[in-house]
Amino acid sequence: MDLLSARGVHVHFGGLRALDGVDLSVPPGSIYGLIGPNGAGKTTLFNCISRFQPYSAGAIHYRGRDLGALGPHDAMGLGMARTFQNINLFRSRSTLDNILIGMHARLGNPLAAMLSLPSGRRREGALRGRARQMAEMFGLTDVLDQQVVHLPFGYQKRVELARALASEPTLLLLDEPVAGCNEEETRELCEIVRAINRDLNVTVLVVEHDMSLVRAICDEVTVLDFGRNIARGAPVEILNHPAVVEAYLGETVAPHA
Amino acid sequence: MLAQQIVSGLATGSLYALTAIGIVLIFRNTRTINLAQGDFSMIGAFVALVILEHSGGSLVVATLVTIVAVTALAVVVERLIMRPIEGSDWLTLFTATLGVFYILHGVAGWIWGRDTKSFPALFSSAPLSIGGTLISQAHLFNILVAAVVGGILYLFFRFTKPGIAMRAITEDPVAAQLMGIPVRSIVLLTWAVGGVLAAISGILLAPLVYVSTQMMDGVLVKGYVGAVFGGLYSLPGAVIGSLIIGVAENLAGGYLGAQYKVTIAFVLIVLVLALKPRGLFGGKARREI
Amino acid sequence: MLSLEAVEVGYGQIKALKGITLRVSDGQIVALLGANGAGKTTALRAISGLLRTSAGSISVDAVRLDRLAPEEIVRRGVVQVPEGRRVFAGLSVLENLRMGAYCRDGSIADDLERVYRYFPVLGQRRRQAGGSLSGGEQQMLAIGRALMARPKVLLLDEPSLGLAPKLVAEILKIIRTINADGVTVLLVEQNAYQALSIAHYSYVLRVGRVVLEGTAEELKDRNDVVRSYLGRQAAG
Amino acid sequence: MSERGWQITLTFLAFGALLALPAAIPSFYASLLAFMFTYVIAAVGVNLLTGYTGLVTVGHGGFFAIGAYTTALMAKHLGTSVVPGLVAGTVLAGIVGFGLGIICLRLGGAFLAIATLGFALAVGAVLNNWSIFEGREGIQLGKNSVAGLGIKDVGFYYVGLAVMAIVMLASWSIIRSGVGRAFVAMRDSERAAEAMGINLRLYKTVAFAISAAMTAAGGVLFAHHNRYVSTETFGDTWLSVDFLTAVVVGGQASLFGSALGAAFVVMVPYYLGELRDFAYVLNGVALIAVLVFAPDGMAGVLARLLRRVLGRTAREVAPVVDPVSVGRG
Repeated sequence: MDLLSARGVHVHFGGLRALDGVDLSVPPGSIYGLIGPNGAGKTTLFNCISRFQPYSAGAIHYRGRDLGALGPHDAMGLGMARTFQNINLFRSRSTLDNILIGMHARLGNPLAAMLSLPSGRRREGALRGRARQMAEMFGLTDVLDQQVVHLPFGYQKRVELARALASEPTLLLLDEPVAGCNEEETRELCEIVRAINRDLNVTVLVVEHDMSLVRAICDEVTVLDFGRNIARGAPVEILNHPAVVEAYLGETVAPHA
Repeated sequence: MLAQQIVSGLATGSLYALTAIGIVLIFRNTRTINLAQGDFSMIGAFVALVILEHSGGSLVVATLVTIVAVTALAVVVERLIMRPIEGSDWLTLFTATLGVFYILHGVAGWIWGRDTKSFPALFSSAPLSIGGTLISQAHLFNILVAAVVGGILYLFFRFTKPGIAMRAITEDPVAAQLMGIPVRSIVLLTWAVGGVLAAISGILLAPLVYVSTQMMDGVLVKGYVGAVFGGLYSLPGAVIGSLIIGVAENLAGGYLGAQYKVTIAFVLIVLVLALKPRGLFGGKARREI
Repeated sequence: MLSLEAVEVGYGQIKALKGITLRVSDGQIVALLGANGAGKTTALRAISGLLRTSAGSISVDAVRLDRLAPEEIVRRGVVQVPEGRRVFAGLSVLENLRMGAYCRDGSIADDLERVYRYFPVLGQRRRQAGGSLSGGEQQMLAIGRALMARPKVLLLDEPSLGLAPKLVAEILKIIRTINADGVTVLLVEQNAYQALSIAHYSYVLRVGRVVLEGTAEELKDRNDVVRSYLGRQAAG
Repeated sequence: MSERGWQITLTFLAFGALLALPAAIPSFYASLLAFMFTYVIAAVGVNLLTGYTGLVTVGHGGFFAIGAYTTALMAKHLGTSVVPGLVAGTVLAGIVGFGLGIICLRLGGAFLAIATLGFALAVGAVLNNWSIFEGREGIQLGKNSVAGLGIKDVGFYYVGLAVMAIVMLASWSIIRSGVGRAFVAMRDSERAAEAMGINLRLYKTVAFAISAAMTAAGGVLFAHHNRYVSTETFGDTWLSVDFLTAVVVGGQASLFGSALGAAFVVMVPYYLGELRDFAYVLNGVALIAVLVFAPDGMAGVLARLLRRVLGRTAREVAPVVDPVSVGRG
């Protein structure tokens, strides 16, 4: 069974149909790509899945559960975690704090935490230990106590990934993870995403327009254009699919016709 | 009785509207909640009083001098304090106007003292009877002046180049820049218009509430409530909101008792914000504030 | 002539332009192509003075633009039609057009007439609010508004975005007419083939650098263009 | 010693000094300091909401008043003193704060500021017009006592110090916990906070309630300190404005800053006495100066000074060299 499935999802902004009956199914254990040109609706669908965007028709199921009525903060509790398009860290906080906030779902009794009761302190200790492990995994140990806003770009990217994975999700949603990255950073990120998928057994859904990333890591992709599905398949097939090429580069018109 | 309550409510409301319009104008072009808008009026009232009493000037002279003085004050505040921090987050801008609020309160108290002063009544207290309803001349005059000011503003925003540019900046400051509109100068002009409005409302309020450093504290909040009706954005919304507060206040005071008079503003603000957080007349979606 | 010499622009730690050089000769249509995030919009924003450059120079007819305020740049005849059209939704069509002529004194009647000639629909709807127009009409209004400033160089940012194919063709045709009437055009497009169909010369950006340039004929059949968009090996 | 170590040491030293202080100064000054503590407590409450959670309030004078009038009415009608007043005042304000938080949930930024300003105005109006609150006449409170024992200036100083210590300790504990992290997360980015599983509605209302309760505790002490409440003090929005000023001038998101800021807004007018208007001007100038020159407030300035004294630069750790982004400039 699919880990995540969307059927006939519609979203309208005023008269504009951002999503016009989109389907998606992500098998467990895969790295799945959601691609399409600017304005295709991929970010809208992504936001529907992570519950930041309501939809007017259709259904999205995660592990067989209907997400329709849930809020963004519920998604994390179900085992989903996401990153943001242009890095959205808690800028005034340290690396460690960012990762700890990522573990919010495991906070336990908030009252015990707030009042520093013994049970709260024990749990806080455990969370901190785990956060340090996460930091080590992502090579962030040296910058644990630094305010994230002062960190170099590549570090910030990794803090965001570490923060998302801190909740130990089954599904990781990546929104244009290589936006702003150069080719070397893109390669590095590909490595990290593959390691996350393989070693931590996390299913990954990645929204991307950079095809080199998609080709390098995705097992399967779905292509959207004008809010509809236009193709689905393995990356290599998709990139040669005429409808996809046309969606990206426009119709072939004879020059100076 | 009811008609009288409503008319005097409209008169008060139209004074709130002058403040509300000033708040909305400045907010929608600079994202600044101007806490000093009331103080501009307060300073204006003192200036007018000085001219009238000590310099023996006429009302017309006093009005003109006041308008010039308060407009200059608003321009100075923009250039010296607000411009260096333009583009900051709204809390910084807001807190800066809080600073101006303190400074103007302090300076006014320093120069003119803390006692309330009476302002010569502009009209005799004998009410006029219109269709059997007794209406005070001052109330009528206030409504009239507010209506004229509103009309002039309407024409300004509708037909003059700087007026349309102000609206364009509200809609989309970046597109306005790309069209070659000098955004900074227009923002300065916005503050100046805010100053003119404050001067007029100061002179109109002075005979009603006595002149003191605290004279505008209550009015300012009513101005905010009016502005919120228009989502801090729509001028007609702000005017209608201000009139609603004026009338509601008067009716509550008249029929329910004086203690309800001030509370009604809070009830209205809560209702509007809780039901339509973007204002009753705010309408369409806008960029985040 | 508009020229950019080794222009660099950064947003915080991200360098969006890493030294691009391009030239737009008088009377030409030059297309700036590239996938999303390549730096096309950044280049236009830098030309219009919305973004500060950290290195390099931007000039038009040997006058430096890169330290001028946006309104000064408009006065020197470089006017942008921004991405997403950004018409003033609450202003009428006529008011929108008047704002386009903001930095000019004197009569605008002739200019209005010219815009209505290019876009007759704007003349019919001059009293309507800009926000009530359809997407295609808004694009026409955005172009017409920029023309009111009597530009020497018109910068167009993704004029085809979100428009139906038929409208795209119409807009491109008008751009060609405007160019034929003597306005130099720098056209930013994601829709590569369509832009190439009207451009005299093109540059392709990838991650903040110019990776390819040439005439439309030179670029049209090269796999490099496709590759810079899809990241596909030239062999496929 | 680490910077944190220094912070803790200095905090203990400061409290130690405050404990010993009454022995060294006339009781009159002890009383003045106790008065300042009430403002510090209120400012800590405001800072929790505005500084840490990013919800700007211009209405906390209303909660201060709720605390003060709760204890005043209890004293008048039930003959109670400080401690029962503290319990009742904070609980009541917490409930009202929770309610106001719910009303204001959908409001952000400027709209929230106006709504809270309206709240302060409404509280003032109710106090002015409902006869049980006695308007400008005011309500007298009897002699202060704790557990049946009468206390005078110095005794009250210790009561104030104790309450201030408790409120600060509680704030510290909250801020350091996952709940405090959630507050700051909401301030830094609501979207990202939601994506981390933080329930915005719950945490915002809770922040409102806790903050209101803390500020009310200051109000309770204020009433007992003056042994008199009237709308002369509570009838307008000045208290609310003063608290916000204290937080901004002292330093947002800093407990020490709340103390400094409160000291500023209390002591400057006090020492200027007759020149009260000059104090207003100073407040205004301080606000603008902080915005322009030191956005992290007096606490931030002092922290930088401290670091300089300790001979360290702002960044203790060697600068990070990012292998990936070298050459990005």
